[in-house]
Amino acid sequence: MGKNKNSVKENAIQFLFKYGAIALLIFIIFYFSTISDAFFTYGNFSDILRSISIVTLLALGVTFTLVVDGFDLSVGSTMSLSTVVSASLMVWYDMPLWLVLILPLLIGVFVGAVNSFLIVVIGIPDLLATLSMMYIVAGLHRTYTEGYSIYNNMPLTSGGTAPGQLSEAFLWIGQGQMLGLPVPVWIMLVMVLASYVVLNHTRWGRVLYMTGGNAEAATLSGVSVKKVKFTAYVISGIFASMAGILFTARVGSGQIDAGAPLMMEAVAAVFVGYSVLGAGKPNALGTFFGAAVIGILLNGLTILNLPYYAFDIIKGGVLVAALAVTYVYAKKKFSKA
Amino acid sequence: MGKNKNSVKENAIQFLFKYGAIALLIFIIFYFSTISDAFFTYGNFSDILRSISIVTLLALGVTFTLVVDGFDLSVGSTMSLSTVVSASLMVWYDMPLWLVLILPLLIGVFVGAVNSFLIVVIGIPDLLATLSMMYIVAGLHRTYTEGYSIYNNMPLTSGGTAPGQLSEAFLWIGQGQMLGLPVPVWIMLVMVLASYVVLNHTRWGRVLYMTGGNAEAATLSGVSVKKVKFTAYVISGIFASMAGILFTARVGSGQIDAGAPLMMEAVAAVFVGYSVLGAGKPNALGTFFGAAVIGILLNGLTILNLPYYAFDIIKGGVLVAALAVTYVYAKKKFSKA
Amino acid sequence: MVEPLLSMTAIGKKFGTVTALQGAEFQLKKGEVHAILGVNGAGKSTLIKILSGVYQQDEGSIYLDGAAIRLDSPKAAKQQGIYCVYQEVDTAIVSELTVAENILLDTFAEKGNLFVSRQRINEQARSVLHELQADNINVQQKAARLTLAEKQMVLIARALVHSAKIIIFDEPTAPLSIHESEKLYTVIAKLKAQGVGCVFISHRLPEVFEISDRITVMREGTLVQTYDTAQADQDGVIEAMLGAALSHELEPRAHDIGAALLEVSNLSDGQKLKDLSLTVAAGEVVGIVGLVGAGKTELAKALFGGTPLTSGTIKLDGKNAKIKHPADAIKAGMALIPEERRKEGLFVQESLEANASFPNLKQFSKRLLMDRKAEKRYANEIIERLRIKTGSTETPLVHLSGGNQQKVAIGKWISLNSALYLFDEPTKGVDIGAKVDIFKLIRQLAESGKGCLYFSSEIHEAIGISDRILVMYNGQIVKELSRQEATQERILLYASGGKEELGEKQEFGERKRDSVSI
Amino acid sequence: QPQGDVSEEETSSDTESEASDHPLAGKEIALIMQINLGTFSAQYIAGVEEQVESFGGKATVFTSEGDLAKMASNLDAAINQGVDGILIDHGTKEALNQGVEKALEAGIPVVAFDTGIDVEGVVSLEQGDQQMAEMTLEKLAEDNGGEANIVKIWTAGFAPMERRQVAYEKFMTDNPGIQEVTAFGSATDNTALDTQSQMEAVLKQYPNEGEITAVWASWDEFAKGAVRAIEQAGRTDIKVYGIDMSDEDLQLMQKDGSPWLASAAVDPADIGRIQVRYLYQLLNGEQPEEKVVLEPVFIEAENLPEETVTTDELSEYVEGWGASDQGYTDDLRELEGQ
Ligand SMILES: Nc1ncnc2c1ncn2[C@@H]1O[C@H](COP(=O)(O)OP(=O)(O)OP(=O)(O)O)[C@@H](O)[C@H]1O
Ligand SMILES: Nc1ncnc2c1ncn2[C@@H]1O[C@H](COP(=O)(O)OP(=O)(O)OP(=O)(O)O)[C@@H](O)[C@H]1O
Ligand SMILES: [Mg+2]
Ligand SMILES: [Mg+2]
Repeated sequence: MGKNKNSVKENAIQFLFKYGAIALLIFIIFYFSTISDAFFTYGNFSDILRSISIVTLLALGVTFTLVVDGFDLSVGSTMSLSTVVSASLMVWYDMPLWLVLILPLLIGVFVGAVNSFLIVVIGIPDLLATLSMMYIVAGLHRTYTEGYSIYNNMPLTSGGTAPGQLSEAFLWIGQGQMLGLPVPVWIMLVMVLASYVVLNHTRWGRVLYMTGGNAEAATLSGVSVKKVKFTAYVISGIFASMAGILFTARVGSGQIDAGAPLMMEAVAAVFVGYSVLGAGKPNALGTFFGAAVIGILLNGLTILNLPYYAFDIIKGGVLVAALAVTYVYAKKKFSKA
Repeated sequence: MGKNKNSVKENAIQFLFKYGAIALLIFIIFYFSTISDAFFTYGNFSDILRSISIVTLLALGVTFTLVVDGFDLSVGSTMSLSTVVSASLMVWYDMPLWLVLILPLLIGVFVGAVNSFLIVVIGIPDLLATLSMMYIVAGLHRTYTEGYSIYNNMPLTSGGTAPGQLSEAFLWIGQGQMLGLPVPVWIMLVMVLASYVVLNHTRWGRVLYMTGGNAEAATLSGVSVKKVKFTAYVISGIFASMAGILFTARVGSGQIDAGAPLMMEAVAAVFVGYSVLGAGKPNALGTFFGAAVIGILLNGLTILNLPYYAFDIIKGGVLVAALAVTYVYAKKKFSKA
Repeated sequence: MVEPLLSMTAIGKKFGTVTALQGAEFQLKKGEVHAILGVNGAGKSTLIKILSGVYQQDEGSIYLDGAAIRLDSPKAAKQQGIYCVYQEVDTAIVSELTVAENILLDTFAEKGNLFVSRQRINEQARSVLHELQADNINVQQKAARLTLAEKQMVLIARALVHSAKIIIFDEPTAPLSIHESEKLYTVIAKLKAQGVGCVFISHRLPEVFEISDRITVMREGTLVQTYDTAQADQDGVIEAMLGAALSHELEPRAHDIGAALLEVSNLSDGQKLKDLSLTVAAGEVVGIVGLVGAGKTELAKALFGGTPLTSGTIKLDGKNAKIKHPADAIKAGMALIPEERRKEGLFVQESLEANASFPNLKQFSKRLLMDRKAEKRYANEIIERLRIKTGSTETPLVHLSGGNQQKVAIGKWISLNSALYLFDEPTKGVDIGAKVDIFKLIRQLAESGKGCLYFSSEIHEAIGISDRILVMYNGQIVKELSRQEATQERILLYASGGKEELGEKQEFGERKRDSVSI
Repeated sequence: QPQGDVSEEETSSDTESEASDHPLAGKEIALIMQINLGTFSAQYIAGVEEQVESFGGKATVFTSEGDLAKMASNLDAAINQGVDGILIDHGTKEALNQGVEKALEAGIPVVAFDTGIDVEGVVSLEQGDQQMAEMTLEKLAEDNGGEANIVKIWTAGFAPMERRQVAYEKFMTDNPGIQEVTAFGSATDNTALDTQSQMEAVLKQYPNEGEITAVWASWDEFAKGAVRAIEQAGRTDIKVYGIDMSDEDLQLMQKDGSPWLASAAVDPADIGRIQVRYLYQLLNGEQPEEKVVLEPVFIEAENLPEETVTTDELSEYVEGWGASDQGYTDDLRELEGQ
């Protein structure tokens, strides 16, 4: 059909698209390994995994909202709020562990619900609604602690010291080991796997992708688009809260504004993940992969002793490369249609 | 036609939409005036205007990209780059004023051009392309200064002190007065007016809005959408550079990362501006108005002695309110279609 | 008589101030194919959207098997066994999902197994497509890669997956070729045999008469009459649809045709279009006719610089024109009224003024500044000239009806005084009154010496308006017919890939396609 | 926070305004800050507020989120509001000189902390940055007998950092036995966590005992990250020496087996209190010296008690902590007594 010349080029692009990201990762790992013996070790990789665990959770939430064709910019603030709330529950109020874990998650649910109210009921576009919520939640979390970070036995503004401290059991979540891997890594892996299964292998996942792909068609097929969007934002809120809890446990205190800088990184991870295995759309494994690429790169660059200020260039470069592959491919793919 | 009951309600909404934002502003001003004598003074208002001048310039750039249905997240980084470049040209290289003003603007043009290359030629969606550029440009500007801020006669990493300093003429741009108003305020007002005239009263403005409204129809009406998008991003880059220059002149040194916190604020200003005078779309006067509302609110809230950590809640709240009015109205308006 | 399977009584529905349905009635028996006919906007789609739960009726009731039912969501309708193939293909296809997932889309929203087995759904999808004799569609590819016709087959397959009581087909054959349509007819026959009630909407009268058992004609949102197909005659049905006997014939052209204006030779775009040559003279209306997917839109866009060419030359007024972008085409004196007006032709959120002045902004600005008064003046001029119904020149176009929108899409080019007009399906989705207005306008343009290219798949309309007809099939011009030679049958034959000798034989074959359908 | 201080503040200021007719009572003080994050800032603000209240005044905090232009605007806004006195925390002289001059013209006294303002009539406070660096580095050398491989965590771009760097360079030339293995550091939005990740990578790079003897962190945010990385890597051979001390840091230092051995710092609350005192001296028409260097305190982990203490109680164990009465004059003591 006279397209043999084209098809070689097309196949190359297709290959690049499907395996390019993975090839890149292998190349990076190989390169750093030749530079430093310390790089390709079990210990270093478990550290890298641990260092990306928080961002990955956040990014999974963003993934869910992107799947339904939304966008959650408020995850960073939500994570900050959950960070200080979980710490304060222990430090200020000496609450039992189960409450310390449940309450922040409920807050995540609440933020997600408000987000979807603004989007679904009021009709504010996703980006703008969650941008506003980003401000509001950030303000709330600072107001809640009056600008303080929260740590064991901190002095209270009302005088006296706080009664509680972060319990060992709680800290184990962020700092412990289990079966040879850090606990946060287990949490991350379980969540990635769960998200993957839900998104790719269950009916719910199809409903989510369907809603994101064509909301009208989903409605006609009997899907309640409002409910689906609501669910996605709530899931995003829950993931952000989990990230916040993990952050508190990892750092051992309730740092203020912990989530803000992680938001963009999470978004970057999701977008890098678009190009994994030719998905071309938000997907859980890709998100994990994106976070890993960025984490490995940063780790390797530190080992290389590259100045920290150059990191952002690399991060941006990887993002552009991943996006370029994805969208050049998408253009090829659909121009024929 | 049996719609008299509805139409009262509808008219109320229409009124709210058209004049709600302005009524809100008047109310806020009135309220703060009753609280403090210091508020409603010429000095205070000229200060407020000066304090919003940089954000407004940035926001005007974002406005142009939103008009063509794009989005520029890289303005903050571009502003940071222009800040350090303009300072370094004077401090490190002792260059004449005209070069100090021209070179950063050229950099703005360049960043805008790269943005539009990624968007128009490669086909990466605006948000993602400019997000990547945000990282890259941020990294570049830090690498350029090796992480240092730039100030008069700073010590150089290569040993010795820098030869130059920020000239008086340059500082006048940011700190001088003219005809009873600070120079940055004049610059801002001129730029707002120019943007308003271009967007609302010229052929070009029409082309920009129509391209944003329906790129496909614009193409088939003989518009080169690529060129239009290119122009919008270049304009955005130029505005960001101007903001950077203004920042340097105002602050008297080339601070690192100056633009990052302003980006979200600029975006917020633009979105609040959507609802001004019933525009329902990005517009120059609205952007100015949005920046002013936020500036006045923050100024007034400090007078009220509201805790600093609560400001973000107010900012987010105003944003939600403005957006809600805009989009509830939009729903009403177009639901009949 | 047995009680009907479905009965809808006194259905009323308003959209804002528009009354879509008023006292509409409809009945369906088990195992019958019941066609609904009516002009554009008669309320057919609205009626069946109420039946499938997309809209809720303002008044009236629906009985299924004698019991009153409420259908307040598509889901509720599906639970009752009512499935629908919607008219607008793209609203129902999720292009990011695979074909198999699209076919089984409805099942995902139902309760049932939580886990989805890719293998199982692929198998299910394959077997349904087999039933439709569409085995060539690969169920694992993304739906985005399908042609329009294939997408339509997928949507039909979606409705067949379930054991339905009622299946509604809303203009399912519009994007299908005759061959594919026939596959659908056999499937409908099978469903009928299984006792499924089928509702069939179409603008193609012959097929309606061929496959339906009963015909319900609607007009202005209400029932006109229900016929037994066997007893009905076409002219009667048409008269019932229109409310008057059809007299759409235009006066024959009276003015002279001038010199060649557009000469296209050997044009290809590397994809659909292959080696096309054609000419248009000043004052001439040339119809380009072909079935959906023949490549008419591509040709129009290619001529207008919307898509790049791989070979071929375009001469305008005897001079070689280099057209790389629509801007070049406009400069060279062309104007395109695109097929999808809302998507490609208009800025629906903007005012009529802004739309009307846009292609020719220079004329409406003094130096750089816009001249609002001139814009308004011009807007009023085209409102008058094209008889556009609108409140003011400042209303956003979304508030205008489709026909009026289409007039604006044409009117916006008039200020340019172009030499050559390309009309791509200008009557699509337009009611009959507006249609006549548009035809008159095209005639006027031709009389004043403009050249017109009229792309359409509505063969009878093309015959009515054109001086000469070119038939397209699969990206090529396969036949040129003069006005005198052109008949529906001949055009249809060439348009569906038939050859001359074969055509002569079949001309008076069993299927009569001589009626005019609107 | 539990029993949040909002209500408390209201009641206390209410009683204040009724109670006193001292000429220095009821002053409105503006605190203009560049960055406002973390416990150090919060403690500093608390110190300012406490001292201002005890003088019968009211403090307003203007925050700038690190944005110098906003800081300059805030300074202008404070002047416009006609406050009685202005405190400045960080910022640069280039950005603030103009506003400070305007304030002085308007007769509003200004006291600056770590700003480098050189306008006549302004009292400038400065931590003894060089001294703090020297204290910790000397302790480091002493603990290791003058031989050590150290990691430096430092970043450019802040005046105090650069003063600390001066001392560091001098120390390195004076102590040839001390080798810098590697240096890194970045002030990000999430400094402690980023430092932690980077430190983990460094530890991976130098996995053997002895390759790194100690970490010198030029800022407590760096120290926090380094300490956590070292603890979680289970490395007991590496010690941390830091500068600055917030309450939170103190908790980390007191932990069993904490690698954080020593820090030099000025009590953040003290800085706030002292700054306020100098402002009131100016308000009172006194002429204090224009450059005030705050005496740093050296804190060693070994001096800390078994049970955890907070910075409030630190004065009991560390000499000179929280007890500074720098800046007091008789008039001020009298005012405070009211
Ligand atoms: N969502 C809607 N909002 C407003 N008006 C509508 C809406 N849907 C349909 N209408 C109007 O209702 C009337 C009936 O439309 P409907 O789509 O049912 O016509 P139809 O008979 O299916 O026409 P066609 O042959 O073009 O498909 C038209 O006047 C149309 O403009
Ligand atoms: N091979 C194809 N793949 C996907 N979509 C197609 C294909 N061919 C046609 N279409 C779609 O069908 C529509 C009409 O196609 P095309 O322009 O080829 O035909 P046409 O002769 O103009 O038909 P008509 O104007 O009657 O719809 C277009 O919207 C196009 O996107
Ligand atoms: Mg219809
Ligand atoms: Mg077409």
